[in-house]
Amino acid sequence: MKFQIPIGPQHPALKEPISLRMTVEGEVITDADIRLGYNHRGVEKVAEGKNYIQNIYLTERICGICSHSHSTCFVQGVEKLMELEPPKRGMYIRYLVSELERIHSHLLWLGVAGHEAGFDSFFMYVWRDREIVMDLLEMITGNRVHYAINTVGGVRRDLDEAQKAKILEGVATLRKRSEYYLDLGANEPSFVARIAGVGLLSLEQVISLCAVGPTARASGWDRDVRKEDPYAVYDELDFEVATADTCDVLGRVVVRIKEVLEAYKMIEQMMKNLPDGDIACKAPRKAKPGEVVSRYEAPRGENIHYIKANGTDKPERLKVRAPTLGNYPATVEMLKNGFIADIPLIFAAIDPCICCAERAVTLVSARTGEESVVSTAELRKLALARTKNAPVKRNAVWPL
Amino acid sequence: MRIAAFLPELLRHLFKKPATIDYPFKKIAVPPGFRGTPYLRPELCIVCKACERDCPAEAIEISDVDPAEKRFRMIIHNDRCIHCAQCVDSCPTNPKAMQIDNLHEIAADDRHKLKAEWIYVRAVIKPKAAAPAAPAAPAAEPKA
Amino acid sequence: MAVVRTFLYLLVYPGILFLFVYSTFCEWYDRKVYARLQNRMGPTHTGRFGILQPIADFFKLMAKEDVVPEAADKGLFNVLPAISLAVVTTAGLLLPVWNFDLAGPNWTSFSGDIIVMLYLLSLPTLILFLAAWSSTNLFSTIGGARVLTMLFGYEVPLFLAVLSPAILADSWRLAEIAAFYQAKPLLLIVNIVGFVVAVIAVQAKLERTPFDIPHAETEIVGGTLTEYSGKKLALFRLTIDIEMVVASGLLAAVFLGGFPGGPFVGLLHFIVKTLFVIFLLSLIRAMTSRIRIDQVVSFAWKVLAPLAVLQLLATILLKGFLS
Amino acid sequence: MTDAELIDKLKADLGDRVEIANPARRRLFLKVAPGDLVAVTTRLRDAYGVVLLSTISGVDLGTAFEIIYHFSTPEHDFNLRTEIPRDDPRVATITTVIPGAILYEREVQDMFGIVVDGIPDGRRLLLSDDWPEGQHPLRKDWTHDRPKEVIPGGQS
Repeated sequence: MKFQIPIGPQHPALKEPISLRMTVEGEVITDADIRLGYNHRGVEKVAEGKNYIQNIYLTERICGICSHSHSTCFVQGVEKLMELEPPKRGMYIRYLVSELERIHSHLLWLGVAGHEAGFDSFFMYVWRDREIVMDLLEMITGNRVHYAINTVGGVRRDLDEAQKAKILEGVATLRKRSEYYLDLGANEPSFVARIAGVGLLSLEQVISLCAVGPTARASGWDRDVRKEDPYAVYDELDFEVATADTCDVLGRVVVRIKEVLEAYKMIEQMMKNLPDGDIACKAPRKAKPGEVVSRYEAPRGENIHYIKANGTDKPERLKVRAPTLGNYPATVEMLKNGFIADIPLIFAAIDPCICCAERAVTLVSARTGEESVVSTAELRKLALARTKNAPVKRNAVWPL
Repeated sequence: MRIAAFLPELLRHLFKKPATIDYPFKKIAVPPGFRGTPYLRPELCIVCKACERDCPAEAIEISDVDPAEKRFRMIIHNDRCIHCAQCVDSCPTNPKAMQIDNLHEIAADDRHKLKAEWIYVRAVIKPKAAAPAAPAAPAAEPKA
Repeated sequence: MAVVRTFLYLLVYPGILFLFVYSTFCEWYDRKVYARLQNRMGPTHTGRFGILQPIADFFKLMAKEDVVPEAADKGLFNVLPAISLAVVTTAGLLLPVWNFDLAGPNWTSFSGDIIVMLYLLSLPTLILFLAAWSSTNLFSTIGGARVLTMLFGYEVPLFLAVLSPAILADSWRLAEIAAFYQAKPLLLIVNIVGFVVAVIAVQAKLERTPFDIPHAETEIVGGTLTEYSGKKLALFRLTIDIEMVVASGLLAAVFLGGFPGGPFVGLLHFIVKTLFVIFLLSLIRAMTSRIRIDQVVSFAWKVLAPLAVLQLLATILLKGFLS
Repeated sequence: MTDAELIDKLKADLGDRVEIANPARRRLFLKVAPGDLVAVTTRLRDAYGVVLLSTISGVDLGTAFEIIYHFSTPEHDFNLRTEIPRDDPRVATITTVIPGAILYEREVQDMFGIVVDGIPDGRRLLLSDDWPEGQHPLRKDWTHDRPKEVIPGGQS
């Protein structure tokens, strides 16, 4: 029997709206299609009407999980446009937050992968330990999700000795736990049965479909912006690019845990070599006309911001590419010939951040801007009227 | 692969204290420096509008009430506020007129109830010698 | 008088009321154990330690709007929850806690009641399939197909595992099997493999992780129960709770030496032993991740079924040796 | 290979089909005519290992659209730029060379109303189904006025 099943726009496996349309025969997927556009906020258009300071916070809100990555990518570009030389201590703190964010993002993903596989205990334990890094971030920056620590020319908050000690202590605990999860993830039979050999993506496919980040690295494509284009502090740090060659979801789990372990190493180095001095330099409000391409290795892969300045305090054009968008074509390939049961795992394995990928289109107009309270009865009436006008469409086709 | 690889970890935690807390009844303190809700100290505000200009969410609104008396009104739209504290950074006075506290449980059933409003007379910048503690003008009480 | 007694038997103890209270307690216990294994708190607020939470959930669902999809087979869709509840409650009556009188077989304890019990415990699965199929939802349909596929996997190992102690005891009556093992407790050790197989099969029957494939929420939304809401969903959930109690009662009767000691001590035995079995079920649930449907079937036939056959062989050999 | 060496090599190889700028270390901006786009991309892929397309940016210059293809190799970032007239915005697809470009080309189609010739799957990517035809949000002449906030009860 051949039929199409819709995954999304609203589905328990998806934390954000996206639509995956699967054509399945029995339990096997024969074709997959992805449809975006449920989460558009028009960030690129809005950015053209805001000044550089405001845009830091705007870009931060492109993503909730890797918020620091977008704002750092933007700020890096703006600093180049303004020809600023931010002080070293500020840079260390900025990229310290980057690495902490990478840890938090990967642990979050690890928990979600467990949850998608129905391994809820794993999910609970990983997320419990993720609290440690969340608390560290809250302590350093003043908030748990949107850190708002970047400013043009440096960072906004300094670190003191007590905080440094706490970071090192937290990292030591987390390292122990991460090693345990690496061991567990590779040894619990029911979990391994679910993730090994699932969602295969060969190296040739990675290259032709331009996949990025851990998805690509799990297929042996060892590219990492931090290594190949070492921005700011990364050329002073000693780390390795984590790769795996199993090309499946298991490989992606292993790559992410290895990256987390590398991040602990980097944080310890940064804490040891934290220079003294200022944390920020004074920045002008306007940037000279010019253009810059800023790249940043976010937890999910390469972020790229293209900023064009026109001499005012607002950018002429800000183009944002979030890594998830780059992984969608690869996802479609991975889904083909999989089982229905593998959909959430394969899709989750790219660590999709849907609102990241869809940042950039329309301003959702709130029609009149007026708010009114509708009673339940009225709502029901409206819903009934709506159903009557649009009778049940059998075998409805996807409107595309 | 090991059968029941997770078992020791699970049993170890069976009688341990839970990691979660009973939230609305027990709370954990936020760390110092937490960015909560912004508020104004009207006795210090010189109405330079730097905060209004830099606010990414357009949550600060300053308008004239009575130009002759130099009376102004500031509304902080907490329903729009994104708690970035850029207004505090942008504020040029010393001590800062814009402040942020660590209140974070500010939910309300109507977003219009979240607006905070101050009507005040513009402060006059005093020479550096004068102590900043003395309020520059009689301040109006916050109405919100 | 007999009529009143029968009614009390059906409605109060051990009928619907007792099973309702005890099964909600078991759900609370399961949730609490599961939460504590995960270092969480579990339900805390409704009643002391949240003990009334499942009852509160039940009544909340009863009060919710009940939606019947337009394309569904309405008759079947509406009546199935009640039938499944009736079936498992009937199965509950057959447990040898309240029919411990060995000498007097009656309508709730007769030779062959173990077979009836197993049959009654298979029915909810079929009803779940029918419910899924009658709701015509795509996700339900996939869930229904999965329910049946899984049924073929675990049913045979369960039957083999549960029947081998009966063969050793040389009886098809639960009370007599229990009495046999109470007399010779050492023989329980022989059935340990069967017990393990049966616990895993019951886990699959109750559709709990790692066998929660028919309603795997991250794959097929609500699976079999996607379209159910309100009262019908409440009844289905109650069914699953009672099924858990009855199935663990069955395992306790067959593998853990039954419930000796008359009405009160026997009940105590029942509670302790079922809670033990439920603890094992919770542990399995916390320990594993959901596996795929093809993996379930191959696991059932490649691991569970051979183990069950091994158990059967061992039992038969032992029986020949003993006699 | 340093930037200068690479530029010399590219100049010798591609001749005057490209204008090369090098505003920062590792960053190369190559400007080509729209007609040469596919040929240059193919050449870059085959001879220089330029396979990772990061994204495609469009910029509305007022009289023309500028399309920038951001590629990267482990040593260099190639930004291939082409300009097409605003009144007839057509550009050839590069999905024949880089299959992963498909989503970015669809995005450019949505946002700027640029027609990508030969795109294998030209459906809308980001705009909603009921979005009116001919409206392209990232064009500079497309503006959106936010409705003023109205508070029930009248006070503001």
